[in-house]
Amino acid sequence: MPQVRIIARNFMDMVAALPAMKLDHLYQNAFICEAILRSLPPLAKKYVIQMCYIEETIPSKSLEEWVLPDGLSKHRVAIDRLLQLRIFSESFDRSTGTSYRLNPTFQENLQKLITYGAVLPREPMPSSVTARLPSLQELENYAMQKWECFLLQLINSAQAEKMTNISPSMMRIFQRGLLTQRDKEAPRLTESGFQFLLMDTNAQLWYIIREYISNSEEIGVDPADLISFMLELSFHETGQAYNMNTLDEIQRSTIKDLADLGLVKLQQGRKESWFIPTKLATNLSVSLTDSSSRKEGYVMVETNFRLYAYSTSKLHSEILRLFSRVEYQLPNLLVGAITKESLYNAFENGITSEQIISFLQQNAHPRIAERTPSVPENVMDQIRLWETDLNRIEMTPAHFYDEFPSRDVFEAACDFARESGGLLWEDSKKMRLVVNTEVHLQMREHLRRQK
Amino acid sequence: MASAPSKLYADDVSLLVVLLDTNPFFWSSSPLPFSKFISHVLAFLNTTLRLHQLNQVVVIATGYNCCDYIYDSSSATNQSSGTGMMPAFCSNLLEKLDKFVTRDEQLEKGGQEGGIASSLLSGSLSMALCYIQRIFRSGPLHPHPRILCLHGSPDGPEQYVAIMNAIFSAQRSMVPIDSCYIGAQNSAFLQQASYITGGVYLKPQILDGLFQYLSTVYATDLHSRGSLQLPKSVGVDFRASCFCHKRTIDMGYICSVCLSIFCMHHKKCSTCGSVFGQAQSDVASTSNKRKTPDT
Amino acid sequence: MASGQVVKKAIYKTSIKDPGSPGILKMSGDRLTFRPKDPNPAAELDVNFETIKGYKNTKEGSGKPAWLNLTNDQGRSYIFQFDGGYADMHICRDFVGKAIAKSGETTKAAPAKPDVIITPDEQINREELELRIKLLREDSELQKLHKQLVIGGVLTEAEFWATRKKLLERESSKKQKQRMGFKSAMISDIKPATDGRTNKVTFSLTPEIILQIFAEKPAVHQAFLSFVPSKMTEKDFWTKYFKAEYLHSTKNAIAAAAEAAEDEELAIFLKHDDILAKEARQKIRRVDPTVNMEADQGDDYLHLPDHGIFRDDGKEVSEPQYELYRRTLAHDLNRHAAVVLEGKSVEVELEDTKTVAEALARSKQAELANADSDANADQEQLQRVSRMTEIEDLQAPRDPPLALLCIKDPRDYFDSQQVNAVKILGEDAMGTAKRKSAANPRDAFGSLRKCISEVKSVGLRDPVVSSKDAFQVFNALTRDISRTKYDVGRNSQDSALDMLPNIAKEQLLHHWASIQELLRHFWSSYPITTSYLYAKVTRLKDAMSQIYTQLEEIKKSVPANHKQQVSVLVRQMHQALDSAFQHYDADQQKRSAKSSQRPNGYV
Amino acid sequence: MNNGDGKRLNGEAEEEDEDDLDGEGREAWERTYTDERSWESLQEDESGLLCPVDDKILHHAQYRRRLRSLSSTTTASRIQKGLIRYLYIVIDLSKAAAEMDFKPSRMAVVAKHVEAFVREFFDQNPLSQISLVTIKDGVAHCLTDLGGSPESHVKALMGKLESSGDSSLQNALDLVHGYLTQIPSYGHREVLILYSALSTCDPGDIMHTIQKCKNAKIRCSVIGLSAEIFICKHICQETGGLYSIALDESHFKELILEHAPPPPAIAEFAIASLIKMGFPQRAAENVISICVCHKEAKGGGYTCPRCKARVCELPAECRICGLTLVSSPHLARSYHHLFPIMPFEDVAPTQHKLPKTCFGCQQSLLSSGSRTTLSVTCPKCRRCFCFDCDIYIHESLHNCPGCESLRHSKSVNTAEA
Repeated sequence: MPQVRIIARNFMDMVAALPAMKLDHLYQNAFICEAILRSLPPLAKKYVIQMCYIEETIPSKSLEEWVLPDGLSKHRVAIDRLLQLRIFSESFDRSTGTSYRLNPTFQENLQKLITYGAVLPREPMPSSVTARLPSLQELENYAMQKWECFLLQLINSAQAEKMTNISPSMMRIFQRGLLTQRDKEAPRLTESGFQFLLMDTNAQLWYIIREYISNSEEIGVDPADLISFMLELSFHETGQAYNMNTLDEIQRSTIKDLADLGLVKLQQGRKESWFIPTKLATNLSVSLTDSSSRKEGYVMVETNFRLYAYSTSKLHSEILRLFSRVEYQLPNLLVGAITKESLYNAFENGITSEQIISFLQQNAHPRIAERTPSVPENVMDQIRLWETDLNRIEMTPAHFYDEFPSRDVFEAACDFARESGGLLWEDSKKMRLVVNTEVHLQMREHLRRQK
Repeated sequence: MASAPSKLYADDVSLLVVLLDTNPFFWSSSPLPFSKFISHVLAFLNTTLRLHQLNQVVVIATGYNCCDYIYDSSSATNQSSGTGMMPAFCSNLLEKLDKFVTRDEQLEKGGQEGGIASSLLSGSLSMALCYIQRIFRSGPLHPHPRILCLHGSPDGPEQYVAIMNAIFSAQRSMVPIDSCYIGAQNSAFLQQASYITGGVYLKPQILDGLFQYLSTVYATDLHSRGSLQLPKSVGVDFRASCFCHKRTIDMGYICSVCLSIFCMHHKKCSTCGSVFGQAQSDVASTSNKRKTPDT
Repeated sequence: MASGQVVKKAIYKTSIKDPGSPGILKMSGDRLTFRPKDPNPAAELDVNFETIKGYKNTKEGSGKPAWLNLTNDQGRSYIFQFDGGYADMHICRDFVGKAIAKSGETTKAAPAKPDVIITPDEQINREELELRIKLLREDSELQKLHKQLVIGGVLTEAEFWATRKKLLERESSKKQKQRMGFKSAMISDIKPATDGRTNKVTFSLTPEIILQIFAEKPAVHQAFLSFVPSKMTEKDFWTKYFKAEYLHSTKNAIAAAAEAAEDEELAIFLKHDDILAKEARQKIRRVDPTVNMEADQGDDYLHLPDHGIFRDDGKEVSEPQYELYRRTLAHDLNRHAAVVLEGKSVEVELEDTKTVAEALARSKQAELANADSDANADQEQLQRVSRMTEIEDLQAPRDPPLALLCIKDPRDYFDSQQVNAVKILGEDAMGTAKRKSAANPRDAFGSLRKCISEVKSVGLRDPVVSSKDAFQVFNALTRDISRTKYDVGRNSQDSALDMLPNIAKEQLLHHWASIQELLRHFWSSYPITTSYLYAKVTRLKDAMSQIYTQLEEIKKSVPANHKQQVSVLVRQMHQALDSAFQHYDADQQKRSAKSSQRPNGYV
Repeated sequence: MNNGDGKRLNGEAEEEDEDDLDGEGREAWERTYTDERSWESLQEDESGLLCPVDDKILHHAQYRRRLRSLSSTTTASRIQKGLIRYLYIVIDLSKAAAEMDFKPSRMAVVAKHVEAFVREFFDQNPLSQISLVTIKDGVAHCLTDLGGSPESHVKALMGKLESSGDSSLQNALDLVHGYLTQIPSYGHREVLILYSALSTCDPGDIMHTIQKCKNAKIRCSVIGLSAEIFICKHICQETGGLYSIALDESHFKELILEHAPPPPAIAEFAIASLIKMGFPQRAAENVISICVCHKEAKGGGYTCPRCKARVCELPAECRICGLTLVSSPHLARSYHHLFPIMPFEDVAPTQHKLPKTCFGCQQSLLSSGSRTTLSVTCPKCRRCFCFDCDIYIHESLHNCPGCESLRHSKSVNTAEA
């Protein structure tokens, strides 16, 4: 279904998509190596590790020896991935068949990583300079709230409020895909925009970052640099302050943009200014698989279509409003109901039933999260049914005739309509019929001729 | 709730509990010097942590007089940046280890008999299992735990029952016990442990390649083990040997009270001192004449 | 061997005590005859097997002389003591067995398999035979086995079936042997089925119910015995009875009284049951003295408002002369409870009322008989009752003492493992020899700490492993893996049998089955305590020794491509047989050694 | 109607819940909550926010469990246990078993937990055997013969789940007695009756049967699902068994699981004797042979050392020569019954010299916020443990990490062991 899903999967695909030159260039950076390593599928990780210190080439046969019959597909995926990322270089010779070897730069960096650990290009600033840094908790809240307010921006803008404090560069990103701004009227969310709202945070994050990068590409910034910078950023320690001066021009501007999203927190000291990476930033290099990405949920759905959301966040309530009717709102509890109407306008916004359901499941309150299904079947079914309802009725433009002078005229008309395959409905008693528009003209002709 | 920390889990996120044998009497006589050994191990731990930012490593020292946790990546703070000499966590691990060894020495009462004394494997094993239980309790989403015994000391007979208990408990909660034995002769304990819990038992031949062993075999996360063939632990011979002459038997007499094994019929159980009724052999046969196998 | 005749010298007794009269027992075809040595008409015997229903015989080694005890359909029994000892007895017994079976089949014209010979040893009854035959018919494999072993004379019928008790039971369990207790549902709950129009009501009776009625209402029982059929037919007995019941259910004591006045039989049902009353009085004597039986107005809650039992409501006529005709639910309940508790004591199959009544009567007699006979039992029951009714808080906790356990040294448990675990790994001898540890504690700990600090200062070695080592290790491991893989790959999970051609498979399985059977008997007959077992074992041994050759044939017969597998399978069977023979020989030697002084190996 | 004055709405919401509750005809979704009425434990913090329900309940449950394990272990300090048990589980399938007071029905619940029990049982007593018996229409049937494989029992039981008629303790006991008298003397004979009915309809005097069982050294235990019945209690007292009544499903589960660990051996019953057993070796994968269990020619499996017959798994009794076949781990599984660990003692949270973390799992023992986390300590090694560890240690691990990780305490251990 929604294209958004597919592209937002993982940030690493993007890296993989880079041209060979750039990749090799990237591998100069230990952090990228680590990030890449993390992003690999489990088997691939193992292969890399076990070849980390081997300089000879390993015949593919000896790798396959280890693979159990039902692991073969996984094995191939892993190998392909490694080749695609140029971590493995393939070579072939008569005797041993194809054999692999680790990309030397990558290998070297990896070894360094293992024996010496990773060293950041910049040291965290001494606490003497930075008076008091926000605690991790504060920082997290900050990031959360930042991110949410950014999402709110999206929604509200859809509700025809003017965009506040989002930098134009960010704005431009939304323009790509999420929002459509026709001249004059206020920007409104596109379908993918709505879907975007229902994705989990990391997917959203990656989506934005991708957009950001490809966007900056247009301005003429080398995406490779950006990527490496962001990955590097993701390894900075959350809560530590890093001096802005250590950044170059582009990076600084990037940091500013990222600050809008809450990936970093900017602070201004007496003379220096510094940035503090938040959890969101570290998530950039997170490898993600389907079973993964779980937040503590907050939604409970009951078989009577009631929906309780234990949450204080404005965003959550907004998102829930996308497809449910909110009945009460307590300080930290929101009681709503999923109704036909509420769902219909969700569907109109291009949100699919599956997305809604998966959203409900992903955000199920821990109390019911362990139940299966976390969302009652009847609710799920009903949601799907209502969606299909929409597709059930089809409209055909048509014309309605009545007050025929005589029955035989009526009969004739019917026959004519039938022959021309345009007869939709007839009532011989009252002498009425409905024909669809194509036939309308000929029909008129026909009737004229009758006169 | 709203401000709950978002945790992400991939299938291959794993909790690795490493039981580090720090029995000084063993190391002082081991061909592989402890310094080498530890650097191999540290490197391995580091890689494990690097593989997934949610991977978790816990190290428990199996001492001669006591056992204790010496590293827990989940509680440890700064992990990212290193001092440049070695990965950050290593230094404080070594710190702890040093303290531990000192404490271990203080507890030493001396008077250890000839031959290399065993270290307290049963203790560290039990602790590891407790820790893993805690992880299980932590909720539906937890890393997949496994135990890795890096052991060298010979088995301590007096620990047998305890270790067996631990093994079965591990088996019940499906925690594989990998064991990498660097001692002189194979360890019956660890063989059984790995065999019963479905872990891997290895006795590295090339000790300098230890890291390679670790990274090739023991680095494999539980998820990938489904699709990989790991070294089969040597089929353990499950025949028992009798208490009286210590010879391996394939048929013997079991004391119904204390389950001790004898190769011939005794009047009185040497282990629990209970006196036996008449020889069970004929009772058995008559009983199975009555008890009738259905064909 | 089914036909032909048997002639043995034997002593014929009419009862166990009877010294009996020596003579010739001759069995032939369908009858058995006995001619005493000294002409004694009383001892003359000529019985048709038709009439013989079953028989017992003294167990071998039981020390008793060899007796065969035939019982005929009148329950009369002929006992023969054989001079030839058990050997003769067995022969005759088998003969009789077959004869009975035959006659049984002929009489019951059941299409029994001709080759089924039934020679049971304990009391044997018809349906068991039926069962066996049935089993054989259903299970072709079993039948093959049976043909080969029993008809082949390797096993006696009895032995063959002894190992299959379970099978038999499972079959026979369909008709269950346990007796059911009384239903806890009350008979008074049998509601009359009324057809709306007429005020005629119909009660439906089953022997079950009748029995219950009799049990609960001795008076009715009495009445039945005395009236039916002499005074009235069973039918109108019951109609009367239910009429009475009906009156009760209407709770109209006056009406009841009226009815009773004009019909004295009816009266019996309506009046209080005096037999019950008597029993009640007896019971009261038995009751645990600690229980307070005194009751006064204060205890009578029945008349308090909203007490009592719903079913007894309605106009409580309290005129004394009607008192006789009132029966409260309380009575019924108590009586019913009593009957249910003392359980059902009638063995007869419930078919018709008469028998039921008589049976019940008989059992009643019996009860009475032993009731007054064992007053002491009565006494101890009394004690039990009193103990049971004791207030539990006052009872001392009666947990029996527990057996104590003292384990001397848990180390032993380990040794039971370690020894071999180490051994099997082909340890080199010097490996197991404990290497003397270098140093005293201080140095040991010292050196360890030195290592640590060294690492701390220097950091990890770089590279951790040399590429050479790494590569070497990796290859070593890979080689290891591929080896194990090869092994695993070799054994396919599906049964190797299915790959064999059918005939070979059939044969194999059959032989295997028979071997199993033989072995089972072989092993189960150890240790050999009686000459009988000894004989059996020898028989089995011979039978087994024949199988070897057969196995060889199979091996030859199979096509070359399967030879290997088959030979493997066959080898397994050989091993099994061999082990049996070894055991046999070992046992032989023991026994000969033991019995050198005694004439033959066993008593 | 959305965001208004929080407090008022709050009140409203609760009223709402109220009448949901009182509404007689319960909706499906209501019923899902009636068992744990989550809203009753709803709490507000000072600012009127609904705060998450804390798991006190859970803690109490654990505590109860713990006490139970205590009481069971204190007596069991150093006494013989019935390590080789022959247990008949008698399941009452009289019409009372169809009662719906346990959801969905008594027998369903019983069946469910019997399954769990059977598995647990074989895990704890690898050398023991179980057989299932059902009572129906006043008659007892033997559902499965004594055997060592959980699957077969479970399957048989699940097949046979319909109820009818009265139930008869006497018939059941007679049947079982008949079977149990056949088993060798070293086996501990036990009956576990899961009794739904409130009455027993017996063909004769049950007292005699009880005496018979007592003489045959059969230990009868009863778990009642309805109410306490005199006769059951009597049976248990006479034969030294346990009698307990299940309050609800979870309680029933606990009760039945209490029977998994081997019972203490009663002095007069306990006959020590030597049992002949075989320790077969696993055959190589490529040596195929026809196994006695399913007549299939397979590699692997174990070969009886006496008669060379092939069985597929252990423990088992050789079908040919009747030799009991086990592997040494099977024996080892039972060892912990011989060396039970001491129950731990409570530590008053007030004591200040408490260590910060649980020795076992490193969990913090500091009282977090309102709830004071309780902790316990091992009487021998004086280590402190958190609650969860305590339970785990006593119910699954069976040895104390503290004692195990101290050399000298160990020497003490072996000395007095």
